[in-house]
Amino acid sequence: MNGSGVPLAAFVTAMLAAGLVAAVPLVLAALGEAVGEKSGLLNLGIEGMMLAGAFFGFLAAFQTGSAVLGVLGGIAAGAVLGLVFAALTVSLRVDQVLVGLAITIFGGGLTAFLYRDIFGGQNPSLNVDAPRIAIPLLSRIPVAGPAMFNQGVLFYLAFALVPAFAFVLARTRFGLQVRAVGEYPFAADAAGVDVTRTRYLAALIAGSMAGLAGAFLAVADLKIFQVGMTVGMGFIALALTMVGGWNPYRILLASVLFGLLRSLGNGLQILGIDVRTEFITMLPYIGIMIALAILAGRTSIPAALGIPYARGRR
Amino acid sequence: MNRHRGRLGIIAASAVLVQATLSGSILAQDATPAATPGAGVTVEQIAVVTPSARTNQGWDQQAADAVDSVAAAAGIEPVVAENGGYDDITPILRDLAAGGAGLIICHASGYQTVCPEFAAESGVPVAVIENPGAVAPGLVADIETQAQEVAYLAGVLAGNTTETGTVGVVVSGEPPTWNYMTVGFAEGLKAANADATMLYSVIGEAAYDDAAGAKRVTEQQLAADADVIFGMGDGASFGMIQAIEEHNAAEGATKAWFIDVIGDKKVEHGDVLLSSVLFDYTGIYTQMLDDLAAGTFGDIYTMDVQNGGVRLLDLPEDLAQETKDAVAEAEAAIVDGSLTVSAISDAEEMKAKVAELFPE
Amino acid sequence: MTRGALVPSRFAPVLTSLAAIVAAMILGGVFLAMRGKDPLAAYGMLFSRGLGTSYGITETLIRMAPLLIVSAGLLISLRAGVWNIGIDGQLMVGALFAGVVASAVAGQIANPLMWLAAALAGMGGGLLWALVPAILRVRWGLNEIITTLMMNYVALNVTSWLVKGPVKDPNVVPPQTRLIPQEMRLPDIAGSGVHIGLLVGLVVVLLVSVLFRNTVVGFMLDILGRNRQAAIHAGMPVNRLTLVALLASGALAGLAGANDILGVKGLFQGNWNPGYGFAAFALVYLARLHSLWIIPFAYFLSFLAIGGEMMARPLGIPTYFVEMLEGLMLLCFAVATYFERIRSPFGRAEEIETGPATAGEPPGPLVGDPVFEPVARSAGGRP
Amino acid sequence: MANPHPPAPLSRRAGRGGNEEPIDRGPIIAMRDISKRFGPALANDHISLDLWPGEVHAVLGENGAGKTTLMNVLAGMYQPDAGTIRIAGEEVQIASPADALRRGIGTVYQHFTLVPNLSIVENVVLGDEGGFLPDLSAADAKLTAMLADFGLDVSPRTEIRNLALGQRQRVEIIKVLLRGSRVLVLDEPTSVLTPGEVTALLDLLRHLRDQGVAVVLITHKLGEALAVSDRVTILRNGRNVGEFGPDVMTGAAKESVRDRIVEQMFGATQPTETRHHGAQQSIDVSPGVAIKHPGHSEPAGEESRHSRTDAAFSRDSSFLGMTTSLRRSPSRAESGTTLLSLRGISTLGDRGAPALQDLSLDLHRGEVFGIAGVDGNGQKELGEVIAGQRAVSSGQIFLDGAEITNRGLGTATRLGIGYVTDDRLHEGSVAASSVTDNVALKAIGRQPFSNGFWLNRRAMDEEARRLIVEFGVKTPGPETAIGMLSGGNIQKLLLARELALAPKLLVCNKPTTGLDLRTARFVVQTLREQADAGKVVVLISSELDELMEISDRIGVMYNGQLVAVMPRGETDLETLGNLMLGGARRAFKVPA
Repeated sequence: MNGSGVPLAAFVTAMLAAGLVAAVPLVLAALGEAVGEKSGLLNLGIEGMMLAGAFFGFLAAFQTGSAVLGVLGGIAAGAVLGLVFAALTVSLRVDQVLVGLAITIFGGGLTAFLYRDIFGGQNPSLNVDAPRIAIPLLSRIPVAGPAMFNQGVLFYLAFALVPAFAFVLARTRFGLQVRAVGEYPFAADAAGVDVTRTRYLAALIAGSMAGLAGAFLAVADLKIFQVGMTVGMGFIALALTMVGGWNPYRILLASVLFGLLRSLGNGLQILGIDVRTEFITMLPYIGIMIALAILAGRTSIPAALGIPYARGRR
Repeated sequence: MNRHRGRLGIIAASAVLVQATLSGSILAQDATPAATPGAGVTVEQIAVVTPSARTNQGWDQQAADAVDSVAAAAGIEPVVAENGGYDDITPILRDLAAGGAGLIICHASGYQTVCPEFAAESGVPVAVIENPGAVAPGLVADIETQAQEVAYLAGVLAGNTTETGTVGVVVSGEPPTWNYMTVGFAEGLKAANADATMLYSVIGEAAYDDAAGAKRVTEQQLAADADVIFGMGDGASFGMIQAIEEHNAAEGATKAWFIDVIGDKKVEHGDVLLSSVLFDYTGIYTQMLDDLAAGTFGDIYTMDVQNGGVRLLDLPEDLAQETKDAVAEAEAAIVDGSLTVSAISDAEEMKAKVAELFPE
Repeated sequence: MTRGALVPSRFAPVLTSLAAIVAAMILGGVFLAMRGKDPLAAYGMLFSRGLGTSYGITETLIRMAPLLIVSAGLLISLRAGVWNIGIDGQLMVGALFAGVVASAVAGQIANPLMWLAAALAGMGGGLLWALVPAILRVRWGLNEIITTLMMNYVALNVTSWLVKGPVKDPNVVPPQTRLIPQEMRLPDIAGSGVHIGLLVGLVVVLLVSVLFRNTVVGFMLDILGRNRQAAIHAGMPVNRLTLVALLASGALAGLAGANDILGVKGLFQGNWNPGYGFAAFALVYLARLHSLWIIPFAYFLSFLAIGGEMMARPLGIPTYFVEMLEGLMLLCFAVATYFERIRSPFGRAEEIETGPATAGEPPGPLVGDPVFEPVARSAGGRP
Repeated sequence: MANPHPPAPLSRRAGRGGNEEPIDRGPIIAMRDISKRFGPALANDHISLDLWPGEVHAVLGENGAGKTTLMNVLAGMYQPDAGTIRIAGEEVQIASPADALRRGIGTVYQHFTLVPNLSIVENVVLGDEGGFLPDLSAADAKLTAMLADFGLDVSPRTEIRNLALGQRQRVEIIKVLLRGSRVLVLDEPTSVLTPGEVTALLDLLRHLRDQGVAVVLITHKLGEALAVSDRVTILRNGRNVGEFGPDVMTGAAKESVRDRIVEQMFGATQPTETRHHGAQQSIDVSPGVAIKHPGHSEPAGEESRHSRTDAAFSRDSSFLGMTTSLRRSPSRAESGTTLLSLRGISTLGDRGAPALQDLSLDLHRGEVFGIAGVDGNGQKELGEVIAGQRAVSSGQIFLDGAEITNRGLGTATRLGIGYVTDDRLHEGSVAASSVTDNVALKAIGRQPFSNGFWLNRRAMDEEARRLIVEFGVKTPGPETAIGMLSGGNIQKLLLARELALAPKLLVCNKPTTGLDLRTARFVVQTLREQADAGKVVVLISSELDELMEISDRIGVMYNGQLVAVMPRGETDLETLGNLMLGGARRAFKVPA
């Protein structure tokens, strides 16, 4: 284990890149979750929605040979589960944690079942193009340039969506309605905001983004599907949403830190610095708990989070 | 109302208990008579329990495929019980036995306790992995794999192939099999290329399915100038291959290679696949069937380079001849016993050994 | 309004669950048919293997034990309004502790004492693992959903490290604790092939039932779960109760781990994670948070897991079908509770009393907050 | 429907001061035969109501008369089970609050409907129809002018949570007016205001009326209605029992109108308001007339039981008699010894702002200590501190000379301090639990309900049955979930629960809010009896008459301090009202 011959700049670039790419599915899923939670919906179904996005995205791309259709398929699958979540929690007012867990269990079972049933013994890779796009000039910045500006389309999209989500939440009518509905739905209702519609839309966005995150993994990043391939990323995204205090920029920061913690751990190993693997692996999870403990009480949580709204109409 | 509920619960509880007792008596009736050591048994059905899906083109698939082909050759029925997990697999074992399995292969080191116990209880012969202590005549056979031997050959191959002088090892956990192979690989690499650098990364704890994590780690190794990756990952291997394929697709990149373990992904990923460590169970499974028939079952069955149980996948045609020669030479040395590869299963000892071979 | 309408039949809640199960099985059957499988054959084999064979029954009963114990624990936390999503991690740590202690004292003390020691160690392990989220919640108001989830990942790594290093059986290759000889493990119930862990499970469920029906602590936990504010108002020690709920739940998860070690596995292996957590959630909900109903539903889910596995292989149905079915059941259950709610007079009354009233309340300072504890409460100076 | 005073003909409108409007103008809103049922309760029973532009229309009625339900129907919150609504002659379905706003109906709810974490301008544009991006700067401009008009010196970008309650209410009104509302409905708008703010609000309503807005004032306070309305509709038990048009409201002498309204509100005989301002007259409510909730059936045998409620009524068949008897009893404050002392108490409110500042108080055995104050001035917190519900940040509390500061609720309960919360639904009771469990809630760890570990279900059940009978609680049985009972019955149980613990000191926060008259009388009388038996009763109430009636001493809270403590005999309503304002200040600034 000898790291003496390692080309440092390229190595640091790769470490950065690995951390950033690892953050992509987390950012995507957490942004959607932030909108959902801002509207009062606590969605524990992200893991299942991501898996659905990964599988159906993979399936669509596999059948059509088109990465674009694959990604759209993944988004659609997540969106459908998002609507199921909304129908049960908003319209039928069933407990959100229960429905979320049900969707996670169902999504895991369904995708695994279908993958085995459709592909039998095969583990096909997608033969689709998901090229890297080097952004002129920027990609030539030493170290950080290649890490940040020589990536795939969805990578840029994920980071571009951060200010977009921040803008939507803070400035647009929809964002205003989402914030109002998640804080004090009665007031929003009385002001003429359609609480049900707003929460449905928010759930749709949360589901679509989780689906997109899954599709990123299966279609863009790995070009394969595997049973349970999200390995708990949905739950991590849920935690990061809270660590980020429902603020897209802070969610980005939290996700990137999470990704970098992992790639830093890998980097240390590669450099031959002997740290116990188990401790490196669990560091990000402990980090989340510490971050939450530090931030507790400093972020103002959507007051109506997890609480169904009933106008009292039959 | 509450009192009624209480009664209901007690009724339910007693119903369960009654059933427990009943099932005991049923079991007593249909328990399979224990096989008698020494007497020959004809096996009508050979079964294998694998921890994950048989389709991972890895550990599970090698055993499942071997069972299929051995059964086909012997004209008996193969049964593959996949996805056993590391949970209690007794229900599966019982079901297989009830289905008529005459030999059950327990294809995970995690099964090495439950299977012998089940064999003792049911009389159905089983084969376990890496538990020589459990061997019982007529009942329990143990499979030992000299994986470090073939990993040594992979190391020689890597040492001769690398142009950057940096070779990476990526693992999805640190189970004994991976550790054996890491050490073997390191020794082979050192022997073939004394100046080489070896990188070592663990994706995560039990990250066997974490293809995304595997891809990240592999990308980092490639950036650290590795051009041959020895990857032990199961499902995670696909992430490593993806990383290498993307690396090679980039302009001006030095071509990187992948050496796989346990599985043949040549058809789909021949462009980056330098070779693969193959575990070929057909030989020993056939041997087990024969031994059962002869009444001599219940031994340690070893897969090594010599008997072809472990071997490298055929090397690419256009590989330099001297590389092929070096591998062949090492193989011969192992077969004739002039070369012994260290067998180390423990993660800490493995790391110590690697550090000794590749000091700072 | 007649009295009969006010007090629904005691079977009514469970009928809702049964309806959900039937609906899910029909949907699952339709799904199988769409994939070109014969659902009748599948369900036929499920029942014939799961109920019609001795080993099917035996294994179902063996699998029931940990499910009963885990669910009883989960029930305590859910009844108290505390979300313990960390069952799996607590079970792993408990199992490891039990494995270490049992193998250390096996043969040196009488077996029953060894079992007791291991059970206590398992409970201690589970409790320890629940302690971290419990303290984070009570001290800093950190939501336990996230922390218990994170602790699952930490548990995987910590147990794996321990079993590879400090507590590994040095005589074998795989990372595992020393094996408890088969003859020292839990004995069977009167030659049934089912170890006495099942009895332990039944006793635990009965004890939990007694806890809620007959004890002050159980009464308080129930009140806490139904109306936290009222519990505070009534002077109940809500923080201590929250702690008790999480710790009891963790301890029982640990006991379930010990049960599997003592009854079935005989040792703790690295990465062993039976994943009872999700099943327990489904189970406790289907049992309508009622302790004794856990027993039949544990039997059912256990039967489904065992029978499903046995059914899938011969028919070429991926074993994941059962997992999917579990998810479907929970989804159908969610829908069923809605219909139950709108049909019950209490549901309507609740709508009148709390529906518009709650809707009309200005959002209080994080009261009833599902994610963070009401930090503002303590800042506001409430005891 | 017996309506002795039919409304003025719909086709003409009598203007104020004799100004005649054109006769072809009809009502802007015409509600006809509106019915709305909640489960067993018929909240609105064929109510008809006309609203006219340029009028303030008061809808009067006691709590539970159906006012709020009717307005929620108009606001689109509820759909009526039967009946029609016409706007400017056209029949409409008001599908949602958004729909109501589109049709020009703006509602200011009793609980404000401003989102606290949004700014004023965001709240104002919330629910606007319009493009993807709300034009905040345009709204800012409009708002700035309007805020100034309404006497609010704040930026439109101020977050709502930083505004005082009176300010928030104005923002509410601005919000609905900016949405183009021609009809402005205010539901009990004065309940959270200081008297000064009330005056200002009524001025504002007159101003809006003069601009042609149809203003609906929903209230149970007769004085306000008389002061500002052109038209009054009276609801009782979900029915429309009377209406007075502008001819009556502006023509006749106020006193005679008041009498007629009171008659409509309380029944056919000669009742007199006792629970509203300025009442010194007697009131006669015979049990036969009173207060039977529609649809609330009584279990068999209920009549035969002799409950304390019934006893209260038979003993004091007129409130005058009871009042007189109470008034006759001498003040016990001087004679009693000190039970509880507060010394220099400060504490924080729920939102972390100071709620009590350096407050000291002695409570004596045998007295009812009344606490008056406008909501939000620290009465609730003071009650909670006395009852041990809330920790103090500084100061000391002594019970019988022994310090019990911040010893926690358990200690307080054990030492005999009881507390009846004003939030009986969310804090006082557990809706899904049985009456029995709720009765046992506070003493569950003690005999006879438990030995500290094992519950004694039998004792719990017996106690529940005893209290149900003794307090005349209407419930199908002790196992019924308490959430199924009416508010009055829940309140009886909560009071019964505290009294059963035989406290030395009992704090009651607004114990009669929302109760029917009979139950309210019962509660007040019970409290007086407790004090007469040598206990201390602390009564927090917004009903000054109630305080004047049974208190031995009355303390007035303002801004977290007891600004005055007076024997009952040395004060009057006017003095109290003035003190509640914090002297003569017209304060809009209440610490948020």
